[in-house]
Amino acid sequence: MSTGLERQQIADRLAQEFRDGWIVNLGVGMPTMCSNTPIDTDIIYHSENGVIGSGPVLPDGQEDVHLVNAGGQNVSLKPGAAIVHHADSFAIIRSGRIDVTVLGIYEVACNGDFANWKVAGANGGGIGGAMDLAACAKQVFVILEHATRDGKPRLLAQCALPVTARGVVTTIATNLGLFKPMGDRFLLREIAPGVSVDEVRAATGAPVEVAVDLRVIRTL
Amino acid sequence: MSTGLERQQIADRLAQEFRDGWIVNLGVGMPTMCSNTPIDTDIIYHSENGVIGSGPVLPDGQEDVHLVNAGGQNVSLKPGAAIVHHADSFAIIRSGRIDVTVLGIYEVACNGDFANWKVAGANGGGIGGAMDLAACAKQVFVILEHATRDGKPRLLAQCALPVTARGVVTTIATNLGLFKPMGDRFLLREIAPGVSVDEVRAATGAPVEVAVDLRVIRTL
Amino acid sequence: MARRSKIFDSFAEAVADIPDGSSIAFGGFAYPGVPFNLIRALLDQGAKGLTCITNGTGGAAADRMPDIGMLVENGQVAKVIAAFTAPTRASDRIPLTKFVDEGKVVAELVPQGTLAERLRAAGAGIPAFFTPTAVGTELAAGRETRRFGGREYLLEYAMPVDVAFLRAWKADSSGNLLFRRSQRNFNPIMAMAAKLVIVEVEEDFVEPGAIDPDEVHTSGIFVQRMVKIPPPPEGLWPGRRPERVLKS
Amino acid sequence: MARRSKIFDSFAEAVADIPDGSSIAFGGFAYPGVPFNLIRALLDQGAKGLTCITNGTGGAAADRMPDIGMLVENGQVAKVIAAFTAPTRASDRIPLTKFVDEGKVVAELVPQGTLAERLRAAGAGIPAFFTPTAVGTELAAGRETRRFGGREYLLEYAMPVDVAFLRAWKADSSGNLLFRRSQRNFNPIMAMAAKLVIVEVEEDFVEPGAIDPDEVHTSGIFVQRMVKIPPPPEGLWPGRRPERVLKS
Repeated sequence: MSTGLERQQIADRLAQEFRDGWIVNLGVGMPTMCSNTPIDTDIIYHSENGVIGSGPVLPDGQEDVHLVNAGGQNVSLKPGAAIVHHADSFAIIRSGRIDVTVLGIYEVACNGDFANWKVAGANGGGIGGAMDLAACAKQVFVILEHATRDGKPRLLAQCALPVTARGVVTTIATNLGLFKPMGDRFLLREIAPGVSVDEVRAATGAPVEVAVDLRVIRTL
Repeated sequence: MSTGLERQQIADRLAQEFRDGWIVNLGVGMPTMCSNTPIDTDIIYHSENGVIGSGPVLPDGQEDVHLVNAGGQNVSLKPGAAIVHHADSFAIIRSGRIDVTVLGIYEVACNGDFANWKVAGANGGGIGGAMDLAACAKQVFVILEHATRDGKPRLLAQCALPVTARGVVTTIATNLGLFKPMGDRFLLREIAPGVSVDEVRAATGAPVEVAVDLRVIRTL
Repeated sequence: MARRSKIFDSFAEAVADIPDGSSIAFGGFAYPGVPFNLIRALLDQGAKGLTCITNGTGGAAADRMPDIGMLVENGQVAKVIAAFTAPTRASDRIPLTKFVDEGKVVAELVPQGTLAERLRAAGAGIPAFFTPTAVGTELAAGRETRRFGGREYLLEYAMPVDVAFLRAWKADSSGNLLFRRSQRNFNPIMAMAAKLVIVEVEEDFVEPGAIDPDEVHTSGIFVQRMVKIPPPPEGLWPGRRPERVLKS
Repeated sequence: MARRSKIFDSFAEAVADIPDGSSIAFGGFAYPGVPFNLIRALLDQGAKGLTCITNGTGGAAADRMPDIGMLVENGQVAKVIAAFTAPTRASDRIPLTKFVDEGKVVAELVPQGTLAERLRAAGAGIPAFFTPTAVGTELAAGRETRRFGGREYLLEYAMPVDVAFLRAWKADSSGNLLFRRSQRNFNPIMAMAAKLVIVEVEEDFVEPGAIDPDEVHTSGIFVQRMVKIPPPPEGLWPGRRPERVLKS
């Protein structure tokens, strides 16, 4: 369907941005795929339901039925894990202790705004912990398909949908490349193999600046 | 020195006001003597440092060196006790779950104000948990010697010292009797054995109304 | 004098006197810690005009356990306060949507951390607080904000509730609770926020003193009623292997 | 990549780089949970112009362990924020009094519950909140109050700190902490409020995984430095029977 990277490859590229010792919160969906990436950094995964230090998702038959991550998957715990209640879990989030949150989103603007909780025309929405994470994490990474199913751009000059937080996104990973919001444009830091800069520009709803040291994403 | 009840007898009388199932917080000093009173009610003692369900003070040589009450005494725990941290301990206090707090104080006024944290001319004071308890407990009982060492009344028309909280005191126990603040006067509910109403009036700095069913305090 | 036992024989008995118009907080995140048995009892009990406080209302999954969505479908709910009032995937459908669209149920959408903190504030005697969450969004439109240290914050209010329904792992007869792993989630703070706390408990009750005071997650002073969950099929056990829940 | 160990060999090393002007929160209520060894190390280290956040400053008792009052006497303290800034008995004397009277140290008196909540707020990303405590008293004079539900509340601000000194019972090498009995007190919330958390630990360190995740009181994500307390007389052990502390 889409050109460029597969979903797991997008997550792989983003996971390589994680630095040793970081506390990382992964949202539901594509973000959790970042935990599948083999990286040699020592990451502490936090999930909004109060799990500090979760490990891989367990296979069927080996689940701990009392333990899920933010996406409801039966995860494991790494040695040194700790459990807290919901108010303490969001105390960790709001006090700025999450080094990065990775969120799956609907759209992102070059001013760093993004939207992921309410679709057009909906009566209500699904915020979950995204607004707290977006407002308070040290960095907000977003991961998404570059275009909607009917080919409309999701990297925009301004968000059309109600925003989750303003001006917070620091890194964007899509099937076409790795981007940074620069205010009035997106900076294309890395490009997916087999994709041209023109293709990226055509698929993006705001100006795209190409990094002087533009590299091709190395897939794992 | 003083007429009327001994200190333990004042505490004994107050402890008989406790009702079955109450959560009771005892302040430092005379209030803790309430826990020595043999009563057949099932009380849960809370202390501000996060101990829910403490039992009697342990004798020398049997102390648990990790466990003290608000007065720094080495207490025991009753079965069903639980420990919380300081923020949760005061969450219990501020949310109105303490049925009664018993506080040792400097002076009390017939409007229910009382003072127990700052002496005249002092630069600073010792509030501890008293302001939280006074503002938030369902009832505030105070226990004190009826007069100062140089014979001045401590039950007053208005507090002279900086108050701890306003209009909160419901019951007052002194060596001369059991009182209730009534706004512009104190109601004398019970009187200490061997003390006359005239003596009470002479020692009190506000009008004293005598209860129609005035009783003599029965000492244990 | 012995006080009345906190241990009730049935879920029906434990929820019998919940009046119409009550506000009820439901513990749980995904399925751990969700009081399925109490929800089922409340469906049978039939109280109406309820305000339900919950992370989500459920009903998107195929294998459906008793959930808030069923209370909605049963005509028992006037208002829902939740972090999810519509599905996140456009392709999902949840029962709540139809009732909100038809104006039969009011839905208040609250960010999850704000929901947790509002419950915690209610249980901590804090009537209001400021949070950075939701500033600059539609949820903050027209509401009071204030700057502290150069950053803008939104004023939020405590959310006291009449009743909390919890699910715990172990309990002693005085009401001290242990939650296992992510079962803890909202349960302890909902216990703090509620006037009446009713708990379904997975393991057999133990005597007071059997749980180390240092390990208690929710003190018995917050808990009024508890019911032991019977084995399946009579009792509701989430996940695939309740036998492991019982033994772990 | 292995990160630097959180376990330090000495108290001196653990406090060596604390700069002049730091704000430091000291755990403890009465003697349980007081970081006596870290306080002694800070007396030796000599940092000046400190702001000390503590329940009380000590110094009233005859058998004196290292306390905040000694830091005051040592000329290291600019400000004290505490629930006790003067003795409650007129007959007691505390070292702080003289320095406050002479204008050498500023003392901010805060009700104990407000102190706890301000620390908790700092650790929870809440810049300010309302509390009923101290309304109508000298401490509220001239300050912002507001009515909610017919009652008056006082606005209070978060109290973030640079450093927290804690004393814990047990710890694993990743920094997960257990406190025993009333040793817990302010320690967990000071850990949340601080940028740098230094802990003196009574028992030998255990491996990550040796403490049940459900029983952890303070997660290792809050803890940067830990030192094992040596046996007496080298290490400071409060109370009469440290041998029971080690065994219990």
